[in-house]
Amino acid sequence: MQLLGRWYDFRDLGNGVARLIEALEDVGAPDGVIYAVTGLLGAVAILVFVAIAAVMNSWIERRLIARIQVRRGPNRTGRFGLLQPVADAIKLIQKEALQPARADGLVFSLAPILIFIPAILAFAVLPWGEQMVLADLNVGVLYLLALGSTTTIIIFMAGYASNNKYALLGSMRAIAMLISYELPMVMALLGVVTFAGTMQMSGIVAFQETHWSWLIFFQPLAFLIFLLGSTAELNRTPADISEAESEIVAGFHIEYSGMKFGLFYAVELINAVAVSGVITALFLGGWWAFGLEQWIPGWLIFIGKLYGVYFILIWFRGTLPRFRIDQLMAFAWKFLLPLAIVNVFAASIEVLLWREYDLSAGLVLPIAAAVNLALAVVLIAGWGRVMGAAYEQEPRRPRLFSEIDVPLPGDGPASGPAAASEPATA
Amino acid sequence: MPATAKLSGERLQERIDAAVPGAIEQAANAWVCVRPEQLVATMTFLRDDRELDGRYLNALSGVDRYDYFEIVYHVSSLSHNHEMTLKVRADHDEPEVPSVASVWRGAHLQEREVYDLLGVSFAGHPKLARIFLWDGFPGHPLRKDFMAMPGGRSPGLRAFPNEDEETWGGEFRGD
Amino acid sequence: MAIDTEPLVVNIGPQHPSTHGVFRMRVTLDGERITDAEMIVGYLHRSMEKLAEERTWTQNIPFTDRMDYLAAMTGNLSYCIAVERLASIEVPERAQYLRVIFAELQRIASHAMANGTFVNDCGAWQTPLLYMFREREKVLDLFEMTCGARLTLNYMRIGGVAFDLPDEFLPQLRSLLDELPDRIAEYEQLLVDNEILLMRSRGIGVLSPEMAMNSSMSGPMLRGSGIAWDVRKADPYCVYDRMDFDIPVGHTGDSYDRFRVRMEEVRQSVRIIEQAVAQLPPGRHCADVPLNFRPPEGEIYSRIESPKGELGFYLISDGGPQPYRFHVRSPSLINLSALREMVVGQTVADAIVTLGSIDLNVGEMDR
Amino acid sequence: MIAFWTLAALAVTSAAMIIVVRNLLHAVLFLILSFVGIAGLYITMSADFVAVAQVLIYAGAISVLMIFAVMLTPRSDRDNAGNMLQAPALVLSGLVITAVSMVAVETDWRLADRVAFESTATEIGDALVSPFVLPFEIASVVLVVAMIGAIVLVRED
Repeated sequence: MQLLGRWYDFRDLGNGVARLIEALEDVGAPDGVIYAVTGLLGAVAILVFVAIAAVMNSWIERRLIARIQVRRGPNRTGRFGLLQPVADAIKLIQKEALQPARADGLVFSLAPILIFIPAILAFAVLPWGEQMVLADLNVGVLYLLALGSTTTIIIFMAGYASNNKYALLGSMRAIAMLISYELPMVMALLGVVTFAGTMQMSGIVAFQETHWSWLIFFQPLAFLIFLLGSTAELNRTPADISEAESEIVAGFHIEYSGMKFGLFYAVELINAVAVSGVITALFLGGWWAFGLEQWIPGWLIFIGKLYGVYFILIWFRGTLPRFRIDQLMAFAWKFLLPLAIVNVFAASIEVLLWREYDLSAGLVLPIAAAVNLALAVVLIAGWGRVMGAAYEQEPRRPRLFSEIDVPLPGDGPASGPAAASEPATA
Repeated sequence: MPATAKLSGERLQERIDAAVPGAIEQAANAWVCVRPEQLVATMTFLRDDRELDGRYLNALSGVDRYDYFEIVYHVSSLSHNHEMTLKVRADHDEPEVPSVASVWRGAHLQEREVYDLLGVSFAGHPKLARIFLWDGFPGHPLRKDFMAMPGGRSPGLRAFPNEDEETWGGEFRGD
Repeated sequence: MAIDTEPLVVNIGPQHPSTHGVFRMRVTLDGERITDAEMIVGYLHRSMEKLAEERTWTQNIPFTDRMDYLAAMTGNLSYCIAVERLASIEVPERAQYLRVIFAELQRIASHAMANGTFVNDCGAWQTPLLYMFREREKVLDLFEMTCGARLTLNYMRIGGVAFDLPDEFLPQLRSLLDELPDRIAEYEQLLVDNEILLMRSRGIGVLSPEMAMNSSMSGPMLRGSGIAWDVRKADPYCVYDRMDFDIPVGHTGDSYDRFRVRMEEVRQSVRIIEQAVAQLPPGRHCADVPLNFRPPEGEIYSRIESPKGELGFYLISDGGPQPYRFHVRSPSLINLSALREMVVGQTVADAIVTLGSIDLNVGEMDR
Repeated sequence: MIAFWTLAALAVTSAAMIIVVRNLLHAVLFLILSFVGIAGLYITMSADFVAVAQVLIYAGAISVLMIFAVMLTPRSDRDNAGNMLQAPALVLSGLVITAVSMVAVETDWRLADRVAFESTATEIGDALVSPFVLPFEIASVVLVVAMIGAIVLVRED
């Protein structure tokens, strides 16, 4: 495999761009042109991927959920129903874009457009391959969090402008949820950043490559917290309370129809991909996979892992019921946040010991991984027991009576244990 | 296995008369008719009495009897597994009976239903409004004169088509 | 220092994914908490009680299909039993057994629907509903095989049932009965200890036994509140007195208890069907009842245990070809009596769960 | 340079719109736009950490707080109606403008002659815990006190 470093080395498309920059420099193009050309090239590549992902993911998600739900899913348009997203898009474009009479017109129309911006911007810092980062920001992790928080404002815009009570409820829920989930997620990522010693996405991947391990092994608790927090940020079950179809119908986008709704729907899918990508890069080694990237292009590994995480999100959606809003808040504040803080402390101490005493990574990291795993198990189990609800103790299985038995008032509680036969199975 | 016993009207009258004298207007074999003035007192007694134990109101139905309206209460005791039928009559022109929603929460919606469909108003009901039909619907559909036709006739058939005495009971559905 | 907020009046329904039809609940909210709730029904009112007064006793059977369209069999059954009691018609033994089999099959289908939608209301995105539909579908296949219809069955007749069983019915029923206990066990494994489901439904929509009885609750609502009452045991109709089965009773009267009671009732229904199939006698499936049949003058209140609760018919005959009065005691409507007490103080999400656990059917509620 | 003028125009215009629009929620949205514009200005100064923190904290968190505040006010008060505070506000803003412009005019602005920081985040981190550790800790304590105070104020009992 002596492809490395050639422009046609498909294992790392960044090489081609590097060659292009060299060629441009040889021609004597000014810096601005080189910057613009490479930037545009990367942006177009990402947009193409995002567009394809947004279209295909609706098919993937529907098919997978259908499998989970003992159905078949879309299978009529095209082979395996692959053209279903196209048909959906055509239908949505054709539909009339209704606008409620007393909606806040401009804000109402702007929201579905604006919501695209943070969704797509998030892709800029994802490390697709060794040299394939469009904007390798020093503060990549923080940048992602900042984008996540702006999405909520746009959701609020949509909900408020619709002039609909369900939409308003949904958007207020979204905001309340953001405030709650931002903190544990930041704390969880702080642990990762402490370990990696950088906030640069490519730096974090490089750290995992150098130490021959994924960060999920060092930070299992942070991974779980971030995964659960991202379901809240993505409005997916079990935390889809801002859409909550069975309660507030569709939440903030209840009044949107036609392609405006289509945009929200597409953004939902894109966001899921973006978050999966972030989890992949931060916890699962990004494009690096224990040497496998020597044979398989790094970006394919990345996309593979990304869809692995995405599958977990779909699986959540297919199986879990929804939290109530106060339960979701309590979960964030009383469960995730303390755990995240403890996790940051543990990570800091480990890193401090490592750096201060200049211990060898081969010694520290396995111990840290073991300690953190034990910590995660103990904390989750212990804290779960402390915070566990009272109903845990209550009997769940109905009592079985062979005869009717209704006592008169004052004759004691219905049914002594003698009358009730014990259930046959546990 | 015991089926639900039906308390006879005489037995009910005996029991109720002892507690609420003069409440019973008429006692038949299967039911008693209560005077409207003492309806709530009777029903409260019925509910709280340990022997009758009418804590469960099965159904509350209204019937248009042309001359008067009849509200029928099917009350039962889940503990003793018996059933009682009580009736109260209301005047046809200005039908009003006391509400028993204070005695049984379950009467609330059923009284609204009777009010809506028969036009019997229940004095003391916490929220007497139409339930199925919209406000301003003309008339009360379950009244027998709701679809009155010229000549005092009402729709529907009074006898089967081509029916005569010979075929009555003679034409069977075979299997 | 309490913050004064504007009360928000929200209409849940009539067009809402979780109102199971066109039920409408107008709730007043303080933030997410419900301070007042009012139910508005009647969107599906077809005035069946009036229509029934214009049709003969036999012609009224299809109306009972269209009341609780998710449990048409029990609607048929209740009406036919009422008329038979009114006219003292003797029903052949085989018909009695067939009625028990079909009523219990209908209970399985209806409870599958109820539990599926309940978990759906808890936010599990369609998955349990579709699993439960799989079982319901098999029951409906059996119905279709027997009477040609799947939803509005019109199978019961005054004096028996319309058709005898087709030959392939019993083997298919056998296979369904064999797999159902496994399926129920599977669902229980998936759902009953699910932490989120417990959080969502434990302590939600609590109905005390006194309140349940005072509000004329029936069926799983009453049993979920801890009252061991079942019309099949208390006032046996058909051949239920020959069946051995248990009444599942809940502990606290919350939504979760009602869910579990329904789950357990499916298991008991399987038991009943097993016994009924084993005891099924040969013979005629319908008594000879003339088409131009007139019950004697009189009145009757007759009830059965439908999947939703006590489905009663109060029939008055004036000796004519059609009922003088045809009143339905519909459990779906009366089970809502305590709705306000159950939802006030909860959040919107809880109200939806509570509503889901009541298992109302608008067709039966509005008639 | 183009970026600077565009972003400056964006920030200033949206800041002006905050004052102009009647709908308080629109004002909040313009405020967010202004914050984003300022964040863009930070980027032109190579202060990427500050820029991202600006978006995260101001555009993300502070504005959410404001939205909550606006949504919790009764609807009738939810516009920029004129009130008796106009005159003092005018005086105050006049003073602020004077002060800021004086600083701007008087200061001897020099162009930074060194290149951008390699990684501003580490520099800021180091600065916060070594030379500025006392102000940093004091700020944290003040914030905690404010938080506890707020909780005590809104407690029901």
